[in-house]
Amino acid sequence: MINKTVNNVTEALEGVQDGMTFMLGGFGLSGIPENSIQELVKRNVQNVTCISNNAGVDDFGLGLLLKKKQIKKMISSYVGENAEFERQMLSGELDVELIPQGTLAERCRAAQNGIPAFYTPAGYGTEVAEGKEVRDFNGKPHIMEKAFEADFAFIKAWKGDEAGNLIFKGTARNFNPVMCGAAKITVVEVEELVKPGELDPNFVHIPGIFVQRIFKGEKFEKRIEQRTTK
Amino acid sequence: MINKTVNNVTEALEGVQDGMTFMLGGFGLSGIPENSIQELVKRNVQNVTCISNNAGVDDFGLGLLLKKKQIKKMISSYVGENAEFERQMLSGELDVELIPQGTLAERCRAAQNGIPAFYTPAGYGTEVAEGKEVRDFNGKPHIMEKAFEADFAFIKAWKGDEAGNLIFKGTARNFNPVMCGAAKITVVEVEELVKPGELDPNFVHIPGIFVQRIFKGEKFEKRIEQRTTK
Amino acid sequence: MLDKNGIAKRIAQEVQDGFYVNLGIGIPTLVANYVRDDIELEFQSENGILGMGPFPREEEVDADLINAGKQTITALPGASFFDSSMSFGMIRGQHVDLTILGAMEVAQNGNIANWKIPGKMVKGMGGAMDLVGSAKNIIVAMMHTNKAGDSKLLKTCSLPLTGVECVTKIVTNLAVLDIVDKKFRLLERAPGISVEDIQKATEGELIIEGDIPEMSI
Amino acid sequence: MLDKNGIAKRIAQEVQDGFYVNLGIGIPTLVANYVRDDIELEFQSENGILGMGPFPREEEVDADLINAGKQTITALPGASFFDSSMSFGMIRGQHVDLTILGAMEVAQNGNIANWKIPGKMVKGMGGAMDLVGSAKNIIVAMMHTNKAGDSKLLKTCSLPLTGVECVTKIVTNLAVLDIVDKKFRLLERAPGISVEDIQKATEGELIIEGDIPEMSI
Repeated sequence: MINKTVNNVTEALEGVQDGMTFMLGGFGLSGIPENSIQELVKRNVQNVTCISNNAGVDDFGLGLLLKKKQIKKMISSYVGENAEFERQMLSGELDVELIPQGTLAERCRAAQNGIPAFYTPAGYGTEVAEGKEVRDFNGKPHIMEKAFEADFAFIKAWKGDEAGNLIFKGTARNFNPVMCGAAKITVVEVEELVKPGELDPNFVHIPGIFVQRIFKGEKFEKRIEQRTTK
Repeated sequence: MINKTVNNVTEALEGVQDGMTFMLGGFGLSGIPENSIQELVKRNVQNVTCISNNAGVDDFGLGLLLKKKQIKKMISSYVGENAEFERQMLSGELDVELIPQGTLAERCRAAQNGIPAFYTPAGYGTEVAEGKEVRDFNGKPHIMEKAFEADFAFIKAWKGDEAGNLIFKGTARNFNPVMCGAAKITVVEVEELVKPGELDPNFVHIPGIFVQRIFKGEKFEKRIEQRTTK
Repeated sequence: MLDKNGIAKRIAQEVQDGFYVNLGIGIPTLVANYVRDDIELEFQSENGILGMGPFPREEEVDADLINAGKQTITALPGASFFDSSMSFGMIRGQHVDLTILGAMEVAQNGNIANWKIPGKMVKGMGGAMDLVGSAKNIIVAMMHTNKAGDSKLLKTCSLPLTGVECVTKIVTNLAVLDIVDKKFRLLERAPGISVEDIQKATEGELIIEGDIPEMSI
Repeated sequence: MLDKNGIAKRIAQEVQDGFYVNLGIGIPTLVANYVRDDIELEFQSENGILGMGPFPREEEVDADLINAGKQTITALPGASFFDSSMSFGMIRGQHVDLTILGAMEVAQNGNIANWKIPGKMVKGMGGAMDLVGSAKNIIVAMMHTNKAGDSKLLKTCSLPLTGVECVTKIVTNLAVLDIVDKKFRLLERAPGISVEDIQKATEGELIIEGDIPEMSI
């Protein structure tokens, strides 16, 4: 067994530098790497590019980095929940690349799996296809999309073991599994860190080979964006 | 909940015809759809193309179809365990397309996920690349591979529920999950068929949306090819 | 004239037995409330759940269980969770039978625009481009005209496109239409709405063949 | 001269702390027996397990738990099972640190042939083309010559290729070699084997720089 544990978020983020490209798991505020984000704020890394489906809200998630203007470029599919984001984008302070959600997921998965490029129908005939190769398959036009390249992936899992094996919970899974191993270094924060052998090998969502560093997150706020009840 | 259960293997294979293309899960004899294979033998469907990592052994698995000369073409990565196979291939009775195992898996997964084509380095500079597009990504040559097309996928899972949700066991998982939903009709045989709600939704390997028909297999021999002990 | 719930009610009639359905944010979400309960169906939410159930009771609320609109939800028996890659595999691979989504504009050739107003509103396309790029069966739920009274059923879209020649059917507060030969074909009128009302509110070419029945909802 | 176990023993020295290792069928499988037990490593078997353990006791045998050679195995604590797509994702995505496999021929430019003898033997490439197409670190374990006494280290491969310019290191019954400037470079001699013996058994160009030490195993 190869031990992937680090003691805390500070150790986990060693090597993080200005100008790097990060992947961050989560959908909305669900399943975001809260502890790593806070450490990024604390370290005040500058000019970073973030690949993340959403951009948090004004005072939580990636919104915290936006507020401090640490982000140079966002690569996302939907950023509607964040007013500061929209302001920075419309004013030109922030470079934004909006791409279809499925393409975002698949470009992560391609990076994880050593697939340099693939074809998808999503975005054909739209702005998204501009400058991209278009090719017909089965009589239908598709566009070529490439694997992402990133320096760090910041992941939130529910449980993990010391070997880096991960289990996610409910819809907090989302982009987290496909970003593991899609960057040079994958950093995972978990709610519960267990010994090897405590997770059923048949129900591991992401094997430890895709993970470089794992730690137990100090605190998870798990903020809910739209508390909706019957 | 959409109920996918059929009563037995006969119902499950309704619509199977001569000349069709089948996908069959399994690696070696582990995780093969034993009941569906026996039904294919019984129905004596002819001139079929089989996409399956291996070709069984002389008297079990796909070897049973080979012996009866029901197979026109095999698409596999490794067929070394089957003498009758090698005989039919070398004599030209059987058309064989050998492709790298990872490419085989990814071409299934591409079909499942609506990706018509992708690039892989596997097979570059070899027979496998003949007639295929070669393109450099990150300074390294890759070849373009396309999604498979198939009429039926025959799958073996460990447990399944009436909604078609599946759980596989150990290394009997192999090609089974990536073939689900990769053919027009996916037929699954399970060792244990349970009511919806009995499988933890967090640990379902394949959601029922990828499955059209599910049934409890009558008998599973689970033959071992290389019984190796300490 | 229909209100939002009326539109949802009419669309619910399009849901068939055995359908996997993806509901967009807004009016589409309401469709779930009106589907006949004698048919089998499952709702997919593209953030990673199949078999989505109703909103939770207060004590059931779980931050790790939300839908694509970021609302807290529940999971029904037979549900499953999965990652974003598999979720869009279901969509791209045409395993989802019906997609219902909103739009700012629909053109008579089936083009749709619903993600961006240049210089004004840029929220992003989310999963919409994947959905309209692959789905075989796309129903648009929207008001027939915008707040300024301008038609949203156009000859050509003026806003940046989400997808091309993809919309199958449109259900608005005034009418049900489908797309034939790159024109809107009027199928049903909303209660109390005349063919002329619909003609007036439709900028794109409108095919009107024979008697147009009033919808029954 | 080394026997198969000797070759495996020597290769075991190449395994570093923290390595994920894929072992091919034959001699490579034996490597697992000789790795120092003070280093952390995990074996991947491409049919779908990470953290592969030793062969089972008779009562532990499970038909649903085999390795790529179809042998029954066990899983160590911290193991995981996965499907073939993810398994080759690990390989193609260069997450596996070291690949050890057998060969029929290796050429001095790093080409390898190990899957087919036209008209005679066609078992298929299995996962070998994926492995050699992506792995950063490929060690070939084989006899220096074939049964007829012909060299397997060639100027160019005569058999259909498995991969091009990919082999990093070769460990045979006679020597350890790596590949530099499209030539074989002799690194170590097997016990009792002279440089001349190796030269004679090597058809490809051989770089011999300075004193060639005898390997210590």
